[in-house]
Amino acid sequence: MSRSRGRRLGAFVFLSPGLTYLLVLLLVPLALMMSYTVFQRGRFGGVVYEFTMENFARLADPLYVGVVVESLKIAAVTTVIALLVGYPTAYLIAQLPRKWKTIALVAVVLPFWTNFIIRVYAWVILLSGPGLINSGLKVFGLGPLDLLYNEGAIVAGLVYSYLPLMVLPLFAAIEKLDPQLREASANLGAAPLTTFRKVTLPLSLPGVMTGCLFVFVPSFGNFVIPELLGGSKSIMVGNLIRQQFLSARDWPFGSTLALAVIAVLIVLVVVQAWVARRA
Amino acid sequence: GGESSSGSNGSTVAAADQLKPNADLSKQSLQITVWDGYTPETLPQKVKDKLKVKDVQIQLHDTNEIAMNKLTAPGDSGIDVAFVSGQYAQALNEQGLLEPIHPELIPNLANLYPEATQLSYDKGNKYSVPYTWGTTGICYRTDLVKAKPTSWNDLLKPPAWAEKKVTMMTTERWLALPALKALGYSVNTDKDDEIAKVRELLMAQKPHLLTYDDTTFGDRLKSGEAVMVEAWDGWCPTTDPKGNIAFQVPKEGSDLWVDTMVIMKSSKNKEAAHALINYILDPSIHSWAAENINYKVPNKAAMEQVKIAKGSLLDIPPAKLLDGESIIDLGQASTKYTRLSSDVQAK
Amino acid sequence: MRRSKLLYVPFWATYAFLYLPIIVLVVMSFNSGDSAYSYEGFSLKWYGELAKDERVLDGVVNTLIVATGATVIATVLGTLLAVGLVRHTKSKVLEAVSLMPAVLPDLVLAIGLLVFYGMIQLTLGLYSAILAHGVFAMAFVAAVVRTRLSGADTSLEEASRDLGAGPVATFMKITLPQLMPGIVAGALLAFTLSLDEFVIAFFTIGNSDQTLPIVIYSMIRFGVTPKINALAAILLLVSFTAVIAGQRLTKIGESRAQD
Amino acid sequence: MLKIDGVSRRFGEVTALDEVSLEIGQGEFFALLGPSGCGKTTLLRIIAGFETPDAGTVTLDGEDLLAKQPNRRPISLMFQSYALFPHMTVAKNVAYGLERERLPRQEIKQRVGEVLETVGLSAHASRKPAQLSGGQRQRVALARSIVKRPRLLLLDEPLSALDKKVRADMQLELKRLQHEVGITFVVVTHDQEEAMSLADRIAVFDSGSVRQVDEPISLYERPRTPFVADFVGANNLFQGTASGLDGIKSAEFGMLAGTPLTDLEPGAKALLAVRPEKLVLAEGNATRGLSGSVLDVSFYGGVSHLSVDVPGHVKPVLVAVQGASSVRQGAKVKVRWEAKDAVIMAADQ
Amino acid sequence: MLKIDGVSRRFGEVTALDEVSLEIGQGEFFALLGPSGCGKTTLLRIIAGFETPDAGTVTLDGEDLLAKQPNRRPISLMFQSYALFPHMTVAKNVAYGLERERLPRQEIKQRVGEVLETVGLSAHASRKPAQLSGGQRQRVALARSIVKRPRLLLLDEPLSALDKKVRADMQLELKRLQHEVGITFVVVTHDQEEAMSLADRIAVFDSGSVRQVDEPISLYERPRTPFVADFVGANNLFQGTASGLDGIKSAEFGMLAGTPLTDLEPGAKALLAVRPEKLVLAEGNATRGLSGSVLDVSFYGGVSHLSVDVPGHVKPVLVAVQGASSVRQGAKVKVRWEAKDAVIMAADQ
Ligand SMILES: Nc1ncnc2c1ncn2[C@@H]1O[C@H](COP(=O)(O)OP(=O)(O)OP(=O)(O)O)[C@@H](O)[C@H]1O
Ligand SMILES: Nc1ncnc2c1ncn2[C@@H]1O[C@H](COP(=O)(O)OP(=O)(O)OP(=O)(O)O)[C@@H](O)[C@H]1O
Ligand SMILES: NCCCCNCCCN
Ligand SMILES: [Mg+2]
Ligand SMILES: [Mg+2]
Repeated sequence: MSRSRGRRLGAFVFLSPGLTYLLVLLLVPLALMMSYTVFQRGRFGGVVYEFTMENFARLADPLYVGVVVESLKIAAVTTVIALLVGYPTAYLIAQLPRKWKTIALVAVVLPFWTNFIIRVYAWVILLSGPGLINSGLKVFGLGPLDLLYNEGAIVAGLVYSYLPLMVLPLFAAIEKLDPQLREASANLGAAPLTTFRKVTLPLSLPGVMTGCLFVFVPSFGNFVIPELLGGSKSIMVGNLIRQQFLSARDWPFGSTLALAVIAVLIVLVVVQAWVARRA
Repeated sequence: GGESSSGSNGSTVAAADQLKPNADLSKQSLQITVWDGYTPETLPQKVKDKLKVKDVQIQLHDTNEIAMNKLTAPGDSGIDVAFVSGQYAQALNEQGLLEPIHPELIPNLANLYPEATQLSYDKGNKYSVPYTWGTTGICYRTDLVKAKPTSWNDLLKPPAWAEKKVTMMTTERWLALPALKALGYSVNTDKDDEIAKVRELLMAQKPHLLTYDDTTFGDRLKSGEAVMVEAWDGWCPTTDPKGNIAFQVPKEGSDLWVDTMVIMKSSKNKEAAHALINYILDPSIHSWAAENINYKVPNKAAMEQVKIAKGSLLDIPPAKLLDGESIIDLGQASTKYTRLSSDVQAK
Repeated sequence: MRRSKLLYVPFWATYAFLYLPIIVLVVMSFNSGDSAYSYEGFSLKWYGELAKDERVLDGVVNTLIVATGATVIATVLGTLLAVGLVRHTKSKVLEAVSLMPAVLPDLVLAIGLLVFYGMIQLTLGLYSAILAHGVFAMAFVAAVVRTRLSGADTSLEEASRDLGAGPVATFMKITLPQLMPGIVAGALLAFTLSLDEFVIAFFTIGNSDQTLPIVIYSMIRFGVTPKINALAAILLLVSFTAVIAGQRLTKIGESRAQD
Repeated sequence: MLKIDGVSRRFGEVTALDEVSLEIGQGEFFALLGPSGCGKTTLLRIIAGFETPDAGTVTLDGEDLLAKQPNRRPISLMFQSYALFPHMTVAKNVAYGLERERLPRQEIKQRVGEVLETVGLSAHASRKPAQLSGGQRQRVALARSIVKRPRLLLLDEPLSALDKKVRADMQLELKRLQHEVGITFVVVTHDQEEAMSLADRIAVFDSGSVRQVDEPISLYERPRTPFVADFVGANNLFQGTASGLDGIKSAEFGMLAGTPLTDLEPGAKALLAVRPEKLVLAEGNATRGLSGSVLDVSFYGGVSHLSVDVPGHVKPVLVAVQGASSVRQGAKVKVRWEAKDAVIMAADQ
Repeated sequence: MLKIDGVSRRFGEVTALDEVSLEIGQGEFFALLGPSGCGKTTLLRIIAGFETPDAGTVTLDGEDLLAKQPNRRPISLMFQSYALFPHMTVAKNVAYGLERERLPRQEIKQRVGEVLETVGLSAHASRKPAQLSGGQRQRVALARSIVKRPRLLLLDEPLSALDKKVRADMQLELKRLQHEVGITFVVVTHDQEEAMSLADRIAVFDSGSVRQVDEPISLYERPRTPFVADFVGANNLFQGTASGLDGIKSAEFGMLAGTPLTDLEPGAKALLAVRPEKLVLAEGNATRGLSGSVLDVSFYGGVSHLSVDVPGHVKPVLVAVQGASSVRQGAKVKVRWEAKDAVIMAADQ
């Protein structure tokens, strides 16, 4: 029937441009990379096209498993903090009058139009031994505190770097909520926090999920911040992959690690989709 | 090292005759990849004027490693001349990616110190030409150390006054270097038991470190955040006006690092590439690095033009430098060092 | 309904958190010393240094071209993709593919594209980097727009169809405006991410083209100098001005449209 | 003109429409009446093209409607929930359909101005829907669908949020559109007076099925089923068994006078329905009629409704009298009616 | 109990409420009546706490309401647009308010079950709002606000989407809540019969101001202003000048009989209002009354409305008669009324 023909045409028009693009520029390159997982590193780098499953066996190395677990932990903590900080912000931006809305939104990303590495260094300046915060504390005869080169600093840096990735999807989700629903909730006796928990949050859950994914994924794979703010004293999965590609020039094992990361993330995405659908 | 030179000999012979000394350079243009600030900013213009090549483009890379991935990927990277450290030049050559150097096209090779033709990763400069060289040691604050560091162990087992005021380099081979030397091993060892010992030392050191760092240790010394760091000689800010920073090569010995120039086999502008290297080896050009960025250059004629202060970093004679052991690519065994650094740095 | 004043605390705290490091880096750009680390005194010399550096200017231009190109591609294709995924398919596989670039380690995508471009013997240039950035940027736009779309009321689109608008007119006049906050948020994200991206750009851009991050990363081998801070400060100033000017212009446009 | 044939639509367990067949003529004003949730909106949405029926066909002038995209059907639907475009002003909302027809700007402007005048919203032309009251929104929705002057107008409770005055004006306007422009109307309304006074014919729905299609007066005076008798207007229903042409036999009251609309087997279960306004109230000591006592008197502006408790009858009997009633609560009365004023039908099984 | 004093609210140019003052007693059933857009919803939203008035005070039992957060007010508001929680089932929506009071689960379950039974949605308890028809949604909204049994219940057009039967049931339920539970009601409705039959008192609004507050019968029979006379029910209005206690002097018809409700200067502009059902229709050759001809007869289920063209009077005169009328269109008739059935008031300036 024509309705379903129309629907198929719609599916074609909407889906094919993006999917074609992704097929060519994502799936093909990715397939190339993934084909390396069954080959060997050349003696001096490069790839020797001899089949092996050894790369997968190497994944079981407790060193790598440990780093993955640690990375999951750090990424999770980062995500939770970014959510706690980002939600009220996104919420308030969504309530602002229209002309302020755009300004507030752009103001969230504007610091990020400088440069990642410079921003991270700014944190070094803030947190380091002779840095700004410790200088401030010194005036009051306190400190110095060991603020830098620990996991706390990594988390702070990650939250800072990826906060916009939390705020923007949250904004998009919260902005569409009908304010009357909050009014109805208040009217039925719900305190603001209850209204939030029972109405606003569940209805903005898709945004929460997207934001969490956006923060979790790059945090999990980050390598610059563990180096600069963590002092390379605890590294994350991103560092591992980077070391394999850059230091070891071991594309096969680097690709295998990447495949493992993708697998972990896909599991998380599936769980997220499942939770979102239940909500 | 023996194996690697046989590999390079093979490729040297293969392509020896194809270049024309009188090729028309105005039909060639050059793509160079180099670290930022490592060559004079005016170089492209000067090369264009002097060699009459069509165009010169500089691409910047931030580390050897990232440049390597671009240079080793399948297909033509489009790069004609690359600046990479010695062992990376070796690895590129082992993969058959480098054009053998045609000495006849680089008369200025004669300017090099004789020592500079005896570098273990490439004896006889068959595929690489050294640009700068130096060593690794301890850079420290003369006013903040209680005792002048003389041994790698001063860094590896920091005394109480240096607690959390010490940094080590993070790049794997240099991460291992102090421990290897302190234990009396070769920097190029591939023995598992030796690497295990190194791991132990580094693990024990980790809690006492401020951080791993191979870019900003100079700043840390200046600000007093660190008092003693592992450093490449050229990056130790001994020229700081306050004059309280010094460099020491520990008594156990160290390495000899060399940053080199190589020509890619895929280059379509090989005559121009040779002409470029020849031009850089001109003393008036090559001395720029020593005069401006405090790097020793392996160019006798160039160094003779430079005013060298007694006891300064530039004041290390080539013979002394060659006491240092050149780091070479270990082939399959080099991944052991990658794992070592992952292991040490993981929580 | 009156909003709790308490909510403003995390709101302003967030902005303080976002801008504190920015203030620091602007202050350090006026450092007379050569360290971005310890302030030694006021000087404008780094701005002078910056002005002399052509590579930086080229880098800024290239970065803007790449980010704009990638954002345009990502916004158009990502929005279509989001609508397609929500309205026209139930396929979980397609959904996963659309998210894939966001979860892919950048080095893997970068090297994969480098190898792929090599295979098809594509000469690298700005456009190859734009195409590459389009990949991950699209994933972000699609995800944000999908967020916006999920659970959205379809009766507006029905009303539009009913009033005689075809699918295209309905999409342009009704669906798009409804999605606009999501599209704007997604485009902002895409632009911001592309602006700052280093690894993928490094591997997929032509040798003679460099984006600002490539220039900056190569410069910081010796650590950040105030020169880079000066650059950041100028970038900020320009962005702020552009945003405020843009805001003024749209306001004027709107008030015109009202008449 | 519009022919609906055997249309069914199920939502999971719920059967919203169950083999509905209707024929609506050119220029007719057709009303759908039925309890909440009986499938009226679903039927309109199928005609407009936003639901696909599970079975059945819909044709417009013999042409298969279901094969057409919604935007190609010469039909306007006014949504029960309005579905106003929140990002457009009132004027833009109303102009939307005309702009799709690529009419000249000037004409659009003029027609929008006229229809806004008609619905009394000229002053609100440049407001956004969020800045309007409920009734104002409903009028925008109405204006938006009538301004197109489609061949077929489907209105889903178009006037439910309007006060009596505005509603009367709107009703006049709809009638005008029907007569002057010749538009065919299908209107859902729960307001029976509205249906009665506007519609040429009314279909009464229940639980997804059509129960009766008739002209207003026939529907009111000659309901065919107990459901219709009970649903349309107020009615007093008495149970009994069929007994010839002039009444039913009731267990409690003996013979009750009435007129059967269909043939009934004598002795079959039957129902007698009589309208409150057909009842005559007499003094308690009158000779004829059912005896009872007045339970309650309420005044509905213009008419008074009395409920009379008649012993033996379950529900109180409703009586309507013109003006304020002089009978007081508690009074003993007799209630009676003429055989021609009561209808007799088969009881539901 | 509820005291509203001098409350005003402006939206930009629009004055939605203009110094409104009202007092509503404990347990009273108070209705707000007024044309679309006159400020009814705005007033309810102020009482519930979702708008802040620009001026004026609102107190509940002497306590300042405006100072309280909406969730601390013992008030339930049923929103005109329902505002159902889309992510919750019907049962969850209804239970929401009770859960906020931390009632025991068992009690919540029971009360939700009861109220769903009352509104006839027991079978729909586990559906989401999107799966309901318009009228079903409205009933969920109603159930959600009445289940809390608040001290004050604000209902914004609570029954507008319901058919007559369900509406009657709901009206009974509201009355029961008023009497048995003692809840105070403020109900917005555009259905005058509903207001008349349910309310203890009615406030008539126009353009943000209260025009008259009165009991239903007084309001109907003794409107104080032309607006109220015209707005509440149908009315026939005649212009003239005040002239003593028994009528007005009309330019066209001479003396017209009527009763002034207030003192009027003789000769002042006055208006006489008489209800359609108070009019008596006589043969065209009768001695008394205004002569005219029947323009149109329409049957509104139970009552017939006739419009009679009376030369000299601008609008046709409306006459209501019980049952189907025997008078035909075009017939010559006389229209008259008793002095006691017509009210006289000052004309608007
Ligand atoms: N947010 C707003 N901005 C501007 N004007 C508004 C806004 N909300 C309401 N109004 C205007 O205020 C007036 C009163 O609105 P309100 O909703 O109180 O009317 P109402 O009496 O409830 O009408 P209805 O019976 O149509 O629902 C209307 O003219 C309306 O257009
Ligand atoms: N999407 C849906 N999923 C499940 N049931 C639905 C859905 N839409 C409608 N229904 C059910 O179908 C029946 C018919 O709904 P419809 O909206 O047609 O009723 P209606 O006659 O318009 O009622 P109202 O007068 O209350 O608007 C109702 O019982 C309703 O609950
Ligand atoms: N730019 C000078 C580099 C000196 C040291 N070279 C070794 C680099 C190791 N990453
Ligand atoms: Mg409906
Ligand atoms: Mg209202």
